[in-house]
Amino acid sequence: MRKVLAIITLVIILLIPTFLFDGIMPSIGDPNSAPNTHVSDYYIENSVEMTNSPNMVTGILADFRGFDTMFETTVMFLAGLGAVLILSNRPNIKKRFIIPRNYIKQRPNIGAPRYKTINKDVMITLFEPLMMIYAAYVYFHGEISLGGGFQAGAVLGLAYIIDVMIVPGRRKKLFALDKGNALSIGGIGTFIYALTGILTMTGGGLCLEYDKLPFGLSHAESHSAGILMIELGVTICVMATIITILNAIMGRVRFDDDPIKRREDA
Amino acid sequence: MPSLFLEAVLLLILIGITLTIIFGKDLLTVTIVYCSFSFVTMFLYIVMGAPDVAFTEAVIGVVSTIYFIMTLKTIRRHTK
Amino acid sequence: MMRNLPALIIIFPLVSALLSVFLSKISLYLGRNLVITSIFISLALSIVQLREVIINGPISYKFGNYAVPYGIEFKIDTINAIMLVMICIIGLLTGLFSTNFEENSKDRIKIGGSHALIALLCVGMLGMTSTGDVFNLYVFLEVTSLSGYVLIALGGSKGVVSAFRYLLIGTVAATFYLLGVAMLYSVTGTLNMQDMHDILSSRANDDTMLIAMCMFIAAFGIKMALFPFHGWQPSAYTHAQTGARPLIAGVMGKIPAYAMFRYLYCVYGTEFKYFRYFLIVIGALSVMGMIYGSVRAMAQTDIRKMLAYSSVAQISYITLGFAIGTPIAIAGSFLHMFGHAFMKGGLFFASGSIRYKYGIVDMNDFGYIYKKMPLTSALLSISALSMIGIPPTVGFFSKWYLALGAAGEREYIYIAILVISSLLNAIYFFKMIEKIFMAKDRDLKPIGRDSVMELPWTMMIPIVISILMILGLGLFNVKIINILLMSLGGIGI
Amino acid sequence: MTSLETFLAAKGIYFLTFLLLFLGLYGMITCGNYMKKLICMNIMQVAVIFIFLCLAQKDGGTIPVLFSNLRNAEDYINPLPHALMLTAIVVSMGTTGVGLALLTRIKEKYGSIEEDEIIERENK
Repeated sequence: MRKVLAIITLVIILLIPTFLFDGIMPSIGDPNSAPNTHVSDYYIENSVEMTNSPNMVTGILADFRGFDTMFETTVMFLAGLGAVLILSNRPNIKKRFIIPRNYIKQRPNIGAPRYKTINKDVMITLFEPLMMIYAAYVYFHGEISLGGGFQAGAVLGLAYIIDVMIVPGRRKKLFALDKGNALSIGGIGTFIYALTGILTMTGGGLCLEYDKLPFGLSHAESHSAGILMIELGVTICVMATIITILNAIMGRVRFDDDPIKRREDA
Repeated sequence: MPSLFLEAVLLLILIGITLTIIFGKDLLTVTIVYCSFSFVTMFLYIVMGAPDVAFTEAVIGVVSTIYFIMTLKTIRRHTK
Repeated sequence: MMRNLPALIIIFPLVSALLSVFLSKISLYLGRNLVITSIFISLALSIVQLREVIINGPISYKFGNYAVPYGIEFKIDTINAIMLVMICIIGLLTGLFSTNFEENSKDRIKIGGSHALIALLCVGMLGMTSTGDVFNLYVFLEVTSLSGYVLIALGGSKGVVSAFRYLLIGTVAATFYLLGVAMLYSVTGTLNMQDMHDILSSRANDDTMLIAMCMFIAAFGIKMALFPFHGWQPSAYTHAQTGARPLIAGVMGKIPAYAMFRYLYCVYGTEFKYFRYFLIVIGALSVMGMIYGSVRAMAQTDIRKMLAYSSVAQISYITLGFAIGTPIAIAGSFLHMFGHAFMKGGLFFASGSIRYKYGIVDMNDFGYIYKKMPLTSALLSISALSMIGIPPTVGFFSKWYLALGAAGEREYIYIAILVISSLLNAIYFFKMIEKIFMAKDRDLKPIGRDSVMELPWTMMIPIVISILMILGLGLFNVKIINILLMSLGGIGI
Repeated sequence: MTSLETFLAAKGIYFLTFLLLFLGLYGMITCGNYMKKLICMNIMQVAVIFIFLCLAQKDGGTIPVLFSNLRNAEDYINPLPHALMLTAIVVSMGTTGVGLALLTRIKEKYGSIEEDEIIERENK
């Protein structure tokens, strides 16, 4: 029964795109289609002068539609907060349907890893600074070429993940963040973004109107300063959120080489 | 525009990957195949002329694959 | 300050929510108190803004001072100004109410974090209400839904499963919404609602608009739990976190309804070729939802589940008003929106208080509760009477205006369904009232917490204000309808 | 332009993209495993991103980063959908994170992430 239903659904789903969505979208690559003319032309012709950012995508993302990005960052913070809160309480061990077995007695002692051809610690110490420098490059260079706050934050988060995951608990960490601290940092990162909006309002402008930043800068400088400020907020928030979600999920995972104490409280 | 052929080919690869994911039984395989899905997606973004989006997708693909594999450690690997 | 009102209303709760976790690390209740204060400030600001809008007409706020189709615009008319006030009041009351459910917990992240979630839910809803940009609406929709998922998941193990199901189906809704936006963008090339309306009315492209509207109805139908899309709703409302349930059940479903109204009447407009068919479809869905929700609610004994199914029926009243399409019916459905926010919020405040004091949720145990908790049972009975539609309360007047509108359009079947649904409401709400006043005394023992009053003051305030608002909205209904009609004329209905 | 290219530009690419989207939807409906449902949800979101990026393409346009010798509107492809889709990608990642956290909790309580087993144990 279930299989028949599944096949019927598959057929319907294959038929929908052929009939329903036939010929309702404009031809791809047509320079005169509606999305390529109305607002797009204005952005291409004016965004570089108005936002002082040669990368038009960053100009739109951080300046014209900066308010969207503020809440995109909030969504990231919210995801971290949600993951931490959901995983902050465990179900009562007696009320579980399948009580997890204690694997300690069954597991043979593996001892030290057998593969010793590559010294992983050296590789890590080589990689991490490079990744961080690259993240800084992506952050500062975001308006000129590709990249921006989000990518920089994600690369920083990845550096942390590599640091934590390859040799867990054996080496002194690059920077240790538990999930509570990481969450606070994420909140502060998004707060920097919101603060930029508040600063422009205290300067007498509308929200996120970078011309009115109260630093006494010229038009081009103030836009660059505003974009850098919000990108800083995005970088911090994204980095902290990636670390938060990782920590929240990793708190529940039992690794093969964990110390015994951590398994028993699970 | 020759890039349309490339787009079509990449989309066909993506559809194949999606079918593998839907009918796969081993969750670890599914996750790794999903990682390759986001890799092909990144190429498709570049072909479509959106390098910014491709950069983001490259980073996100790695991060979400790591999350999926971490979650997989708590979850039984085989599906029904 | 006055210029920036629309942005400030959103930024205050946002900032407090962002700092809440950090401040909770410094002092246990600092973050929580900051959140409640900031929602209070927002409430004050939104009342000022409502006055401003009534006197000076609609406000258009441009972020970054960019001209209209290029930047993001907030558009405030009298309808969403009143809705902002409603969201802030319920948010504030919920913030106060939920302080009682974490007394024993000393987990700092949890205390700061769960209030941050309430503030972020308010932020998302405030943004969805006031924005005039279709993509901005999507971002706020995601903020709302994500905080909703987490608040539902915090209600225990059953809550986790229903939150996961809601997450899956909610993401499908968001994806459909984005697909609809892509279609509209492909024919207009803009994202601003007003600009989109101008271009759509000059450049007819009916097929694309038709399919995009189907997408929007599916998306917002899922989010507001309209009849065939309501599958996630009953278990989610039942198992949500007790403190946050009034906000989730009272307001969260109504904001997508308002967004659908914006799409129907502000973006598409009555001159759209298939407009009448959409009204008929929405009307049919509403009629089915009203009957189905009421019938299912009659079968429940758990008060939370009964209220959740009754929400399916009540949200259909709102969409029924949109489907009738005359100004008086639409104003009536907005009045029902505000009224129902306080009725359903009030019922959940009351059921949460009973659960807080005696730990019970089954209606069969409610015997003699009116002697032990007089104010709470007063709220329960007044909200129940309002749900049925007994005259001095707001429920009667909103149904009255809906029926007036239906009579004006000669849609007599809608009037018949309204009457039938009210009778069904009467059946299950009188069952509840009977259980409160006439069932056997069960000798309930308060669980743990002794207090001089019936309840702590943070729970009394929401209960008293809910009673006052239900009666007040009923007594001043003409004023509110007039304020609503001011803007409906501007939209062009 | 050959006829195949015209076909691809007018219908072919959209057809494949919508197929991907509805395959994702199909997976969400039929897969019994919650993890696979989550992955199919991601696939759906990616398909919508493709549709937006299809709208942004322009014949003869280059990527929207300023080159000093190009100044006209027709020289660059439309940057607006790119900015929108960056936001959409981030949102989808946030949803995935919350979904995985929920999945971990479900596994701890019910000992399984298969839908039928969970429904069976939920009603116990």
